[in-house]
Amino acid sequence: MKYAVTVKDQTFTIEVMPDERVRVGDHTHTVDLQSINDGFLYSLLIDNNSYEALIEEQEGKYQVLLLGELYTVQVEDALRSQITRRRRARARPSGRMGIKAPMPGLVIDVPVSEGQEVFAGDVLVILESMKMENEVRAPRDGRVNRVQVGPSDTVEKGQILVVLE
Amino acid sequence: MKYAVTVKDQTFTIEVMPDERVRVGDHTHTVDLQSINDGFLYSLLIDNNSYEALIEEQEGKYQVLLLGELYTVQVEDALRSQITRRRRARARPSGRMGIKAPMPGLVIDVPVSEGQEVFAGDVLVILESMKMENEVRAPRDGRVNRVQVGPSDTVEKGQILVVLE
Amino acid sequence: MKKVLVANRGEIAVRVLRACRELGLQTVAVYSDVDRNALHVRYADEAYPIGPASARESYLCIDRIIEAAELSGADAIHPGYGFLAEQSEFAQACRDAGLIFVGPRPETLAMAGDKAVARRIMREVGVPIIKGTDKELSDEDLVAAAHRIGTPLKIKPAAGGGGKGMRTLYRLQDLNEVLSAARREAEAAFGDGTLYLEKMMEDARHIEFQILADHHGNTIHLGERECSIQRRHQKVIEEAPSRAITPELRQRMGEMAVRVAKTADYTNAGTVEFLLDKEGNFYFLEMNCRLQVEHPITEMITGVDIVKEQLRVASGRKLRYRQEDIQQRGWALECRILAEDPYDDFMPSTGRITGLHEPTGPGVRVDSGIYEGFDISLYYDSLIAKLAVWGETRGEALLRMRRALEEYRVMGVRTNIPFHQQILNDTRFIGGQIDTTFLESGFSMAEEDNPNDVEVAAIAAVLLAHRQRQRTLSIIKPQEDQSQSNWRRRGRWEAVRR
Amino acid sequence: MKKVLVANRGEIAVRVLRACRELGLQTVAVYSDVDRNALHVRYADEAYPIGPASARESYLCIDRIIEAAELSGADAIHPGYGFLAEQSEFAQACRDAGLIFVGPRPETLAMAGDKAVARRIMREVGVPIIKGTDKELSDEDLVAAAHRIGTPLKIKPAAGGGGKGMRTLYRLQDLNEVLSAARREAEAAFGDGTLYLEKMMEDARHIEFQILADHHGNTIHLGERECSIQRRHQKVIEEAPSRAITPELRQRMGEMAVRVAKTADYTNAGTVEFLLDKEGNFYFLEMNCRLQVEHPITEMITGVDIVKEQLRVASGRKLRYRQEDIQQRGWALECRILAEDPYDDFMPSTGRITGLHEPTGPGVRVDSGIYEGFDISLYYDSLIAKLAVWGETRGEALLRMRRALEEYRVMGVRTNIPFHQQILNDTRFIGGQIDTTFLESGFSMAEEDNPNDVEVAAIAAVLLAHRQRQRTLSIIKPQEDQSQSNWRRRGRWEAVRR
Repeated sequence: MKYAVTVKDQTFTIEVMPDERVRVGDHTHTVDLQSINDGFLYSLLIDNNSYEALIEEQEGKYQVLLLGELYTVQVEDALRSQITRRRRARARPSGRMGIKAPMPGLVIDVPVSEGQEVFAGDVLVILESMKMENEVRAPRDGRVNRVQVGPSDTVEKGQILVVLE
Repeated sequence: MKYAVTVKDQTFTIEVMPDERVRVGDHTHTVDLQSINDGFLYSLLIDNNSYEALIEEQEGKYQVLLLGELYTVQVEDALRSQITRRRRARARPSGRMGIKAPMPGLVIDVPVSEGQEVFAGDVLVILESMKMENEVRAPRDGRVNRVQVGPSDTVEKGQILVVLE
Repeated sequence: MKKVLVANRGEIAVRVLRACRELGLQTVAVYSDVDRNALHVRYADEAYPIGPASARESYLCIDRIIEAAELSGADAIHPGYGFLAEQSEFAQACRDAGLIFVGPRPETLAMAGDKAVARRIMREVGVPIIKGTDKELSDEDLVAAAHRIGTPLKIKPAAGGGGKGMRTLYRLQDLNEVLSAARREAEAAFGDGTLYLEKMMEDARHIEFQILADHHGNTIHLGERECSIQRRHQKVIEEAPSRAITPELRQRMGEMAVRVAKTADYTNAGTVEFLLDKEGNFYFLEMNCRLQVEHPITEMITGVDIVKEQLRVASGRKLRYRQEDIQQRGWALECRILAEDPYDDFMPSTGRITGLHEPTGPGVRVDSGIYEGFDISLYYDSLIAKLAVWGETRGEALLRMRRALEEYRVMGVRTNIPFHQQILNDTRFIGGQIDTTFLESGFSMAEEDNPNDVEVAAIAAVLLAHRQRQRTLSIIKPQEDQSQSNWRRRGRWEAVRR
Repeated sequence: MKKVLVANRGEIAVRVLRACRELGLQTVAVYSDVDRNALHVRYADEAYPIGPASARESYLCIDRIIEAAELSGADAIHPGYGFLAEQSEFAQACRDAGLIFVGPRPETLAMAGDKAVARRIMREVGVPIIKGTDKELSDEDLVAAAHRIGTPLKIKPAAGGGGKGMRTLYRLQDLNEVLSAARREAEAAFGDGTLYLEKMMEDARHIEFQILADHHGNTIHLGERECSIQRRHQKVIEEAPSRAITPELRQRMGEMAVRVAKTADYTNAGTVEFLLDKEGNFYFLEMNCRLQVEHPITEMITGVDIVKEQLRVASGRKLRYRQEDIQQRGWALECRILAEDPYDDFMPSTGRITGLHEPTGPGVRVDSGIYEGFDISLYYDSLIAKLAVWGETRGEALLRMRRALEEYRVMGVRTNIPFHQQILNDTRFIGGQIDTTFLESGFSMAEEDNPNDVEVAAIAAVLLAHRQRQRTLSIIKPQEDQSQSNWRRRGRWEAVRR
């Protein structure tokens, strides 16, 4: 089974072979990946080198925390990867944009109102979480289309707070 | 719901009431039992006193490890408990007795053979576990009816090694 | 003193409970609704609910805490740090209720607690201070003062501590916005929006001295801590001793710290914070009238259990140490472990701890408020644990800290452990060339990667992806569905149990 | 020295790996088939499989370990304790392969390793020894010697250490049975069935001195450890210093320990064991030519990292300390945490660790070889962790140990933690009135219970039973079945993955 594996701007072609081996480019390695305690923690031996990694899957990508560094790894079937890439190129951001809560928290203030013009960097919402205030700012210029939260609301991470257009 | 609860030679009648309270004798207590991490560990508040207990169920009894002491607790429906007690009184040990492995281990030696007369305290089997030798001895006088293991067998805890008659 | 109520939560509540237990004192915890299963409730002899999750309605409620103390028959209250620790009203309420407050007198808290007033008083007795304001001022007066002092300057809450609510101002035109944000945050965190200004010193180190004082006029210091590694005015890594402090300077600064404490008529444990410039001049910043987050590193190099000494002193005993008994040995470092994502702009991270493996072994101390299965909520501070190490030398301590950080595994929430690892690999940090701007000037999460590690990460991900795909294709599809519905059912069961 | 292979497993392998890492040395683990996921494999930079679970076919296989060292390019081997640590053949094999053996020379091991021979040599240089035999004897000669020495007496394996394979003989008529059992166990544990006899001293304390020696003729001691709390000749609790040792006696015994080491031409870390009688007379027992299980308590009171010093000395460096540099500070205690059931005659307990919460906080050190999810197998020693504490005084250390034991939670296997808790509550132990018969004479797991605790246990059990019954009656019946079959399915999946 061959995969196209992308980490940052590097892409590897990795073949997973049936007998606990992988081929990366011209090199073949003996590998052994063991789950520790059925969690996100894995012990990985590659040719007798011992590594430990926390691996989480998020939106189809793998977040690999290894030796204090976080790698975002995308794994695709080697054949399909080209098609996917083409499809992705077609997708474009629309004019309307939902501003999401970057963390769970309590809304302290929403210093904008619907219809208001805002500029990139303007504060849209002030969220309190873990006793710290955090300002959610406009990522680009635009107009506030909808304000979906108000002071003292509790919001989840990823919840849409304000819609810009 | 009333229960007859036996710890060592003491029996309590405990009523579990629907509103997080229990009545023990004449006293009513507010209680709150919370499982910690879905394991055997429980946090228990009794009238604001905080306890932590490891509770394991074994053969219908509860092993409660509390403040460094192990309590074996038997819980019975208060009505049924009398019947059970009567029934238990009727049960008697039969003449034949299976000697069980007190722990998992490797059989090092079985210094008795079938048909042999043994006395209480005689060594029946020598088991090695965690690098220590452990002697399994006859709990009473008798004759070896069957030897079910031999040297270098691996045995599980509770497995019958030798049958006495 | 027989029974102590700990008016706090998290790692510091656990720290204080441990000290009480080791002194044979009975312990009482208080908890908000979301903290029923928190470690401090589990470790205490008794536990009393004091309200909903919001700290304003629980851990900041003086009445409820005093009530819990009375219900339990506690005769003393230890406030930990944060929450009510430095509120003179709380110390006064304890006194009124006949309870020992494990901390300074209410009068001391009232004086030292207003950092602006404290600046004035210290200046008057000859303690050097930084240019700034030293009394409560209206926004208008603050604006005028800011123009007089000039940028860059620091805007600080008078009632603050722990770096909360501090802001740095580089451009005077941002002043109004920054003032109102700082006031709001100070109000939220300390219930007091008073602010003061201080000229920002560049290239300076944050050096603080640990003080112990009894009710018999004895005041000593336990040497310094270096806390220059700060992010958004929050200390991130602390060490003791400091590379910048010679024995001669230690003696001078220590004497000044003792003078500050005596001027404030200080009792119990406290900390005097200074800024130290490159020329060896030092300036009083503020007095922290409580146990400090980073007290463990002082304990590790002096052998003094500061929390136990707090309890002894509060019960009226004399200090067990004279100044000359305090001997430093070796070097200690502390990393604050925070539930925040260093790869996503240090956003707070909440959720259930699904896996936890804390480092242990020689020279390692963990003060933790969490356990596997505990839920990190958004209601409280993101500090979930403190990792401290001791070594014979700074070099040994650094290497040991790296080793311990490598062993640390927290699953379920993101932590700043990788951030610590990168700081500990920074050559300036290793060389001890640090000041309070260290993290803001020229330090960032590494972009450069070891090519071998990139390949390892790729192999790890591909093996997991391959395994998941195999599972989906064959046997395991039904299993996964099952386990999900199982979760849902467990959720329902939890709801029923409550 | 750049890369070190650790020829061991469990907590001691982890301990050595940590020291290597803190010195910047690369590390190599070796593992048997059941140890693929063990902590030492996870913590090492490299890991090599060396055979099946049985130690005889893996951790005791000199060839396989040397081969792993060669494959990995390691230039040194640290043997830990147990397994091959004191086998001169192994040290010789390392030397032949051009590898540094982190321990004494093979010649020293050959001499000191035969405890009977060592007794004779030490007697000859004026070291006091206990009446007994001092060379290899046939069973016949041993029987004759036993009659000459008289009971009670100890039967010890000449190649032994750590109390393994020792027996006490009270009646001469049991001699044959005990001899053959002791020989078999010695053979199994050390690959050598040679035995020797020693008159048993009653009311004596087990006192041992930690030695460090370099290749430049420098030999020092780090003071004593008191290891009198033993069960079946296995140390259970150790402390340092000993209440029985005055500074004057410490100096005399320390000098004698250094003489023993010098007589044996000793290098690296080692321990000289003595028995100390009530009159202050002491007798050489044996020399342990390796890192000792209980080395952490010496590290805690002296600040010396013994394992790092072992590695430095082995690489040819001079000792970093002179005798006068060694200063003791405070008191340390260690409890050995064993996977055995104190409520079932200390039967070994095996299985998966389903939950683990290790104590932390001030003055607490845990050296652990386990983690949540790890399987404790029957193949190796039952020592799963060591809990050590430090206090300014013995009293503080005792109270801290109690506190730490209360916090310790191990689920899935039974441990001897309750046994430790009861020893720490024993008034004789608290008073320091201990000797090597402490656990055998008059100490037993408590039968008396606090009536309140009995009621709490009853309430805990009834609440759980009630909850289970409610669940069975209503919603949860299908859930339970589900979760069981889920487990079974997971078992199958595990099988597929391999």
